[in-house]
Amino acid sequence: MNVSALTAAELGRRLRGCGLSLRTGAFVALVRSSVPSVAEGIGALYADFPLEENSDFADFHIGLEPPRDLRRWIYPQIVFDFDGHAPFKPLPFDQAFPMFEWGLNWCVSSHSHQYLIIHAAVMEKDGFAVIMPAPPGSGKSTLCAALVNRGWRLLSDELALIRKDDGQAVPLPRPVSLKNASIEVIRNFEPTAFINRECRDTIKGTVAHMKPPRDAVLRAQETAKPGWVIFPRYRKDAATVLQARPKGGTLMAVADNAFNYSLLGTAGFHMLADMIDACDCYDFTYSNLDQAIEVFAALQPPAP
Amino acid sequence: MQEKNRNHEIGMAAPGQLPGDAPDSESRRKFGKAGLAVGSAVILTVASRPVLANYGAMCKTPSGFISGNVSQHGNPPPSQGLTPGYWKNHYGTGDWPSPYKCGTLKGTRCSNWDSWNNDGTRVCTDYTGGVFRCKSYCSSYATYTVSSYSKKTGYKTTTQPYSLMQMLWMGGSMDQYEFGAHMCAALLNAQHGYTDCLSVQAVKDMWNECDQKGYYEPTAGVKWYPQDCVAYLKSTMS
Amino acid sequence: MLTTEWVVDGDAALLLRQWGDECVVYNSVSGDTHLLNALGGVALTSLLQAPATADGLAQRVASQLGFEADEALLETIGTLLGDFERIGLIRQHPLQ
Amino acid sequence: MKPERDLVASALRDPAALVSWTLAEWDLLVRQARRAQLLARICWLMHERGLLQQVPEQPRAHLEAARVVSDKQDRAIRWEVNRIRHALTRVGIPVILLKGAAYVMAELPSAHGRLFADVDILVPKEKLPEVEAALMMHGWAATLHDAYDQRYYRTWMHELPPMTHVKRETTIDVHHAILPETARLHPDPVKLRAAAQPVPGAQDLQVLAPVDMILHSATHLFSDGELEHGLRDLSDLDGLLRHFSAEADFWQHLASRAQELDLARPLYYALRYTQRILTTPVPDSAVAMAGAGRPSRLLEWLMDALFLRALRPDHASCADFFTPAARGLLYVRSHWLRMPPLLLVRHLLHKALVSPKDD
Repeated sequence: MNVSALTAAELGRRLRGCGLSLRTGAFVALVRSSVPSVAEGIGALYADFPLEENSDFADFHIGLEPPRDLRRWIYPQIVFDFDGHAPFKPLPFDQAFPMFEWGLNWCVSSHSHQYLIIHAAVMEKDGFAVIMPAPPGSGKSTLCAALVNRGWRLLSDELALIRKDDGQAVPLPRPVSLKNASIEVIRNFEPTAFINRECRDTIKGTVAHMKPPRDAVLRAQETAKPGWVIFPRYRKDAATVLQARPKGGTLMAVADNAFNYSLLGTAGFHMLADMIDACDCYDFTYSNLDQAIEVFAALQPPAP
Repeated sequence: MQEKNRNHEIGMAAPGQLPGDAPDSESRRKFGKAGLAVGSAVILTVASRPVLANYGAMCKTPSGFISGNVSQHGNPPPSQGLTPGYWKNHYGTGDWPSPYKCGTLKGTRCSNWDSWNNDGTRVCTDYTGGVFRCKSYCSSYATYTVSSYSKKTGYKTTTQPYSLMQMLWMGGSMDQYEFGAHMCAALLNAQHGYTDCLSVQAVKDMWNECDQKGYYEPTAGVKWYPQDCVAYLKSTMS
Repeated sequence: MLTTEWVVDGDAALLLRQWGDECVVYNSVSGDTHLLNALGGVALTSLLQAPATADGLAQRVASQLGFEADEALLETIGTLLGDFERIGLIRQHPLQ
Repeated sequence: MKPERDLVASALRDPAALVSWTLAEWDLLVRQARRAQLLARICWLMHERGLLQQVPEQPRAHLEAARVVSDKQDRAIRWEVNRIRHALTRVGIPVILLKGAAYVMAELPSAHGRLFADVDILVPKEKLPEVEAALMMHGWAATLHDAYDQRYYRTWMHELPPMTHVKRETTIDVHHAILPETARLHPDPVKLRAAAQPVPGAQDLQVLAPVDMILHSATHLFSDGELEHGLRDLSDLDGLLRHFSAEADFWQHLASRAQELDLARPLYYALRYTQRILTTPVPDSAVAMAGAGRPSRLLEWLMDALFLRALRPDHASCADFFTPAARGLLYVRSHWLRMPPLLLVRHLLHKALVSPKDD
């Protein structure tokens, strides 16, 4: 059964009651919240996601509720609850949905060391995955949102999960996070994409989330072989340039963008080095999304 | 030696690309002597991230965690200062933290302490704005003499106070163990807020005690002579 | 006078990967990963094969790369050995 | 009281039984064990028995992930100890490791799957200035900038204010005794140091003698006020007792050493609660020998009520109506044991009024 099978009233009742068992990729999150914007966001953006009926096990037990103190009458806030403890400071109440997204990313990235986890967007075509690690502001999410509307399958817009035993990229399809100007860019680029209500004045500015393509959600158990590592950089009016980059330096840059490379020790080094070895590595500068799509469409799988 | 090497594993992209093998002409070209002298052999380091300190300790904001600086996992960066080499080569407007002034160059290039006018912040507290006490052990950092000759007055020597920037550039026997250079860098680091563990006052105390007694006492009965102070200050610099 | 020989630290289990001129080394004891330049890669591989004095290493490196072991190379090797020691890849070991 | 819901203690008592647990039980166990910092230890116990592959896939992923963290911490502790030895070479005294770092370097079972916050060392009091200066020289710096806190530590505590390494961000606690000078009990640190034993293969590195290690662990656990990881510490004690009790005359030696060091009471508690909670095999004769430390009936009843609650995982599913009060009372008790009443009042007032916590 999918989230879309529930009426808004039933969804709200589950979230307020014993919780909603939401499956995203390899993980099950049990979510509880009485906050309407959380129910609204999940209803709209997670419509195609399967619910784990009759499952007794959840990977993450999550709650989003206002703190129980006097401040709630003056300045309402929201707390992300991870199984009875609050890992973060509260945020303003109307940022509850973004906080759910960020909090769930935190749950995965700090507890799932069965994977090498890289802060990167991952998309797949013909069985090969492109991994786009990049610092904030590089236009990674914008490019990811555009590509997944043009034939690439979304694996994740934030977390590349590389499986230990075979180096495969494991999908974690979730709503794609868009910031500031890129919200409008994607609305114009693909008017049929569903983007939820904007949330202003967050730490990252204005944020909104794009509903992941249905195909990406349905194929969430299909892994892909890393084929390319591409560092995107958006620059106003820049020409579209795809330039090969040396592998050693790429390894260092990816390591720096990984959450748990250091934790994994020698295993992490082998995984990362094997992945880099098997991938073609590039720097990609762009300003025009259509041209970017063309360049990505022309990517050839790496020589074996 | 075989024994020792057992731990080490060598992987390579393809046979023949190992730099230990005879190089092809292309890599020999890249290896031109000029290339050798440039920079450190260690181009870049990705340091092991702390796991002992507060593992699972909570970061302040979820967005800062997930999309901010992943390298720091939301923790404040460790306090690390900059080296004397940095400070002596950064003398643009706003490079030095106020109220310290680096002063001006005599010409266009700097090669030693004498390339600088002494119009920046003075070393010795005997002069307006001066920072450190230079009465005893550190008196050589206070002043230098300039001789001039003119037909009218003959040879004449005047005493000039050193500036912090001049001290940074001293080197050699003028600045044994580079004590002066490191104290100056530590002072600028502290003033800039780069070193949590070392305040401006603590830097001044260290110098002033060295001036008075020839050593600094970090804890009761322990003596740090100038070379020890330098070793300590180096540990606060990246 | 050079009286010490440099050896790869026996405790430091090093993992190396090389792509062309680039060499990435992982020190599993400190947990740090380093990117070395071409000379660094040649020098470390050479030290892994056998310990050497600074002089000896300069000779070996020079002959591998096909140029003279002159003053400038010796100086570069000296700095390089200092850097390697600082990050815990190698240590000094007094020569008998 | 609610029925027993401390699944972690059940798991530690009988790891083999876990293979037949339901997914719902695993769900709760993983959550409790994560809170108690015992997830990696459970992973280790299953691995040791060759049963890990029989754990259902979903909980197994969490066990193995926790193991990754504890393995990394194990390597990090070894590297940290290496750096500490390096820093203290010139001081010329052996470094005595305490608690977690000692378990790791002495290769004791209590190190398996253990999580750490810092490294603790014990040095002679008269060497403190030298040790502190040497650590400063190698990048450690005091983290408490508040003058009151600094003075409080240096005047009343049995350790230097904690120092953190500026580059590695690791913390070291340098102790000169195992209890504060003002505490009710007075174990003599000279006796502890005299009996310390070298770590195999490292002359300048020592750990406390087996019985002293147990007494220190017990003293720490049963005079501490913050017991969020109390069950983890109790499990350490369980591991130490099981490991060392194979030695001849162990229990006799343990009881008499406890008397000698003025630590009979903590030993009594250690034996009582490891037995009650983790079914540690303590012979009746050993309990009898440690009887000198037994409190009055009334006090024992009260301590049972407090410790049997506070030594559960700090998770909602393990708490009853009295749990918060039990934790609160133990916190007050820990300060009561640590300093005379007037000083305690002064300290608590200062903490309450002058330096409220920054969070």
